[in-house]
Amino acid sequence: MQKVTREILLAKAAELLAAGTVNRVLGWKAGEFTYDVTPALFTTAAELEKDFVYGPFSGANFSKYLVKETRRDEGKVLVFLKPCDTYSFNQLLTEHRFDRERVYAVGIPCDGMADIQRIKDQAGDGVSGVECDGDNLIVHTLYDGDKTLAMADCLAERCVNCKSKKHVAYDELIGETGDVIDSHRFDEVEKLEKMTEDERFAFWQNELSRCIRCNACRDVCPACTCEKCVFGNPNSGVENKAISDSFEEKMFHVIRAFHVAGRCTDCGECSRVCPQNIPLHLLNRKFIRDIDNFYDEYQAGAEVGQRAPLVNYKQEDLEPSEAVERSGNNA
Amino acid sequence: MENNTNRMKEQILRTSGVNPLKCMRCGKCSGTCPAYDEMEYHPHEFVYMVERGDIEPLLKSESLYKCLSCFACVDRCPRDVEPAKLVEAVRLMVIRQQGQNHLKPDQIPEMLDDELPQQAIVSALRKYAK
Amino acid sequence: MQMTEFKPKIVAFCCNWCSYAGADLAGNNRLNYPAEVKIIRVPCSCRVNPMFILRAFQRGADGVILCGCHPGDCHYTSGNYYTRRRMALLFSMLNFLGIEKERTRVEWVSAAEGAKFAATMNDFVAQITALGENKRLEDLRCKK
Amino acid sequence: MQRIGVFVCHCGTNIAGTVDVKAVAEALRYEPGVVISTEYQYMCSQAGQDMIHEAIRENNLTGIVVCSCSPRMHEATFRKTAQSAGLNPYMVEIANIREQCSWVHKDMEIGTEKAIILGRAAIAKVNLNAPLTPGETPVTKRALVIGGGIAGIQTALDIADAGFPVDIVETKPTIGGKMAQLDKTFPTLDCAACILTPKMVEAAQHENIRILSYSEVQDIKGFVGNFTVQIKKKARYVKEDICTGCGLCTEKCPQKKVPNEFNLEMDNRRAIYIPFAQAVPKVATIDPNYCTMLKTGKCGVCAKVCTAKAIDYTQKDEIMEEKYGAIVAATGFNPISMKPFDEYAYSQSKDVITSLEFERLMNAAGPTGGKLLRPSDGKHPHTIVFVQCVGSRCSAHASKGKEYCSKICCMYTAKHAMLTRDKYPDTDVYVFYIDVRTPGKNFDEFYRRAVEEYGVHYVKGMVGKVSPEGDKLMVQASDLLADKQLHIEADLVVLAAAIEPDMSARPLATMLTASMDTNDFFTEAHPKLRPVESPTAGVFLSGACQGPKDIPETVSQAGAAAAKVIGLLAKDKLKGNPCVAGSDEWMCNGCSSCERVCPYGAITYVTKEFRMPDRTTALRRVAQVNEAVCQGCGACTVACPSGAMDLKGFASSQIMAEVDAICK
Repeated sequence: MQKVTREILLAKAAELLAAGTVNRVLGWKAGEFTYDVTPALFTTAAELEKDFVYGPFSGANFSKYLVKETRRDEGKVLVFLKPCDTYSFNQLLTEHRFDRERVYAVGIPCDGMADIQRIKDQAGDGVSGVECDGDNLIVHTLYDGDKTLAMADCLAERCVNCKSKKHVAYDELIGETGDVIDSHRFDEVEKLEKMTEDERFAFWQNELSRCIRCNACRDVCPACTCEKCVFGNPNSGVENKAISDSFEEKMFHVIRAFHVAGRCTDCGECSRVCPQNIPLHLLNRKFIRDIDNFYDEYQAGAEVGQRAPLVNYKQEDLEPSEAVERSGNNA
Repeated sequence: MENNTNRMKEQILRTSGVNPLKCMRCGKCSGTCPAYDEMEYHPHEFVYMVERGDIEPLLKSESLYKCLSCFACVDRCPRDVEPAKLVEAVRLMVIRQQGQNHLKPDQIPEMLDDELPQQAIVSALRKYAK
Repeated sequence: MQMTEFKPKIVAFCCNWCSYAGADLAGNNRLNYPAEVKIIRVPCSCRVNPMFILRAFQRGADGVILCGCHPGDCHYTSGNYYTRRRMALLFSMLNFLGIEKERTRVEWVSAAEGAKFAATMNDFVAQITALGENKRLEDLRCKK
Repeated sequence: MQRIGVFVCHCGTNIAGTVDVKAVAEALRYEPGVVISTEYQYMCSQAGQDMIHEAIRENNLTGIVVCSCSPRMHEATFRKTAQSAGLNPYMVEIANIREQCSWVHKDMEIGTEKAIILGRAAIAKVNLNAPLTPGETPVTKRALVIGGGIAGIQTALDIADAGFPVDIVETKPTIGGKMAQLDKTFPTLDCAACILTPKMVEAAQHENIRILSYSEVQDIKGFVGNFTVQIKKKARYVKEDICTGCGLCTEKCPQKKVPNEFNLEMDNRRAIYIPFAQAVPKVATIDPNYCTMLKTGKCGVCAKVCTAKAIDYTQKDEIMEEKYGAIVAATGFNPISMKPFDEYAYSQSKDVITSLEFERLMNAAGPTGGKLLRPSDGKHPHTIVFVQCVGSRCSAHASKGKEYCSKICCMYTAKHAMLTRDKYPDTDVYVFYIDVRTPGKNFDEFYRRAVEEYGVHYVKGMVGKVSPEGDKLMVQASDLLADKQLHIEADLVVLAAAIEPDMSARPLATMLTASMDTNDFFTEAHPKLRPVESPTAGVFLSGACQGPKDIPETVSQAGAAAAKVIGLLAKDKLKGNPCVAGSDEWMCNGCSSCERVCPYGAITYVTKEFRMPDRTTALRRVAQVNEAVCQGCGACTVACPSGAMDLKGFASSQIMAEVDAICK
């Protein structure tokens, strides 16, 4: 399989800019540290040459940026989409959130992105730089010199449990597309389900109590593209912008998960950006697993125009009274 | 006495699974019955008498043994009452009260005659050879 | 020492066409059920947003029950089918977070089922009373 | 801030017996927004309403809470009271302290406490109420009647006479329905054709009635006052406006072996046919299943003999779309199939017939020219056995038949027996009955005449078995009063078959979103008080599609349905329910979630230009609610992730205020 490199992407972007196919490019740009890569917009080849990066930390899902980006300008915007991003891309199209005509999507293969926390866990503090070397990562540290780690040991959780290497949407593909993977992404959910009610409560109490309500999960989520979020709307009756009680942590996360239930593609961005490392994706996966269990198997974003499970029904659907038992939750 | 009647009625209803209150007294069972003329109490009367708790006369009546258990009344009853099952239940009650004195299968051949319908033999086996 | 008896707070959302009428019928027939149950009328069970349910728990409710027309009988033809999916998923999620599954319930009560309404409420209140106070979804600021 | 008045009703002792109403009024006085709180014996009485009226005026109230019986009972009353005092009727909230408090609790203290909480919740809601004005929709002043039997004809005539245009859609080539097949009608014995055909002609000639015969309703969209209906006009291969109905083609057509459904297939017709002499419209129809020309392209006799040049073999089904304000279902009934009733030998012997077949045998225009002759050998029957309740009054658990009483059989069987004895006094006529049910004007007298004057043998009992033997039918039956089993040698057996709704009723109900019972009869909006209306607004019921009915009842129900339709069409505008959904365009994502759950198709999308907070302009797709179509269920409000969609009168903030008040 062809390895995607910065050069290949730069060449493609430059070519499309030059041809006038697009007039701007959504890409990655280095932040303060090499591992803190941020999304950025480029309009010229020179800008690209200067700041564009692509590496083990280019994990950001650009689909959501298209909502605002396609409204800005008449021309087309170039976006690079990893397989998981294409699901979000389709889901947003299903919800009419952006104009497909204003996007040029280039699908890129992905072998998984690195999680800086996992690197730090292995290399210790003071990571000053990370370089990719084949299947290994060379980690520069301030105190300990360089360390070599296997990329496989540094993959983000969402990449370890990658659900699909298949691009479900693109205008053009670099390299080849892969297959939907029979992943183990529900193992963690299942483990929680098998706990007792009390253990689960303790688990989530511990996790959610760390929430600082920075709203990063919401802001990055490609399903959370509301023009105005209910939690930021003084008229919604549930507005709360800072957490002052344990209830509100739950309220916020349950409602957020419910609002994206059936729409969440399981891209894992919420957990990636959480500064408190709360495994928020488990809430979404629980909904996905319940939907698959209760109704028909459903993958949001697999196709444009799908009818989401929560705006659908069957006459023989299960009763709410049977839900807990069927969901596999231990009482 | 009253109690005894009630008990018998209950037992018949339980063994037969029949609810005589469903009967609308149309008489189709009796209109349908091939053994009608042989019987003292006819199918519709069976239903009515059980409903009233009038069990004693039924227990004594020869009609019990005239029913061929052909189930025509069961098939045709518009109200799904199933009179033949009631007859069967009354018959069973008599048999139970009699104790262990019913016929043995090898006693039957000598009692047969050519006129006897096949169906009667089969139902006789069912009735007597438990 | 005598403990004060625990009186749960129960919020019952009832759809206008079936369950609210069923509750009225329970009244017409003088079928008693505990006064802990307070009914909120909504046009259809599908009007009930999960936020309302969480809000009730936040404000101190110990149990929330949602009543609607039987599936297939919705006045709006399909409202309760959506309710059924929403609540199935919500209840499963709340339980996943360790909230007692007994605190939430959906019952289908028709306008003719006054007796069922009263029986359901008696049963639900008994269930919540046995379960005790809602501690896991409480907002301390809202407690007196 | 609202200025709220609270009015606590004693309802005699109904409330005051278990709730300390004075304490409730006192407690609620200090709730936010409340400026006056009082109680009274009967708030719904004129005096009580006057009190509310005065209070609104004197205190400049902007909202009121009535603590009383269920809003299902008197919400409308108090809304009117508020309106009369100049207050918007939707500024009224009811706290249900009777059905849901005083009647279900016994203890005064507990009842009072709960009543206060319920009152508090209602006050919390009123604080957030906003005046609402019902939207108005225009009414299409035109009615559609589905079914052209006596029910449909009568309804159409009554509506048309009131000056509104009506279309009758009839699936058969002619209107007339079952009544056109009848010979005489009970209890007066006037001939069915003599009273029906003038009505058919009247309908055909009425300037306000259009008859769409040989047509079917394919699709219905819309809502009360504004239905859009697709009607399929089936190709009859004859130009309706040119055909003179001379009938020459029906005599010359070489295809003579087509079972004649009008005579219940007891004789044959041609492939081109007019169902009966008085058919309306009197136009020939080609039966494509039998026409040689249409099947093989070889024949064309009818086209040759038609002087009017009305035959058109190339005709195609035509779909037309029409708009209506009201729809009347008049789809009628059919006798059930006798095939499962094997004990009566219906499939084995031609001489076992149904009562409708008997009607045709007695009818002068029928297959025997009105002579009562056996279908098998054309001989005159001397002994006739009538069996009542065949397939009616069966247990729900029985393998066949219907649970209900078909209602009309007792009377028509008496009629048949009487007519037979009248025409052929040498005939022995037996009627086997379970009960004779004759509630109706002059009905029992009629039945008694059959017995006393015409010597019909009525036997209380049921036929158990009919077996053909030679050219006779051996009837075995019970005579319950004589406690005998009867064996009758009959020449003809007539079965009073149960009736069932026409097959077209269920798909029609689905299109209309009207409800049906388990037997496929249309359900009325209220079994006693609204018997000719369907629960679906704008849909009305006429005739046997609502339940078994005889002609007098059908005609009176047809008139009643027409009166309801006229009442609707007489309005220029319909006031809608103002408690409808509304979307905040600024928050709407245009994601279509609401559209997908809306059962009424009330939500559409427009793309609009918006000035965004960052001072750019952007085109955004946003939802819009058609308030006339929205019924206010609220499904969309929960489907909407951003909370842009809300429901007037039941806003999220209002419901949460109630929740808060209750949990306080």
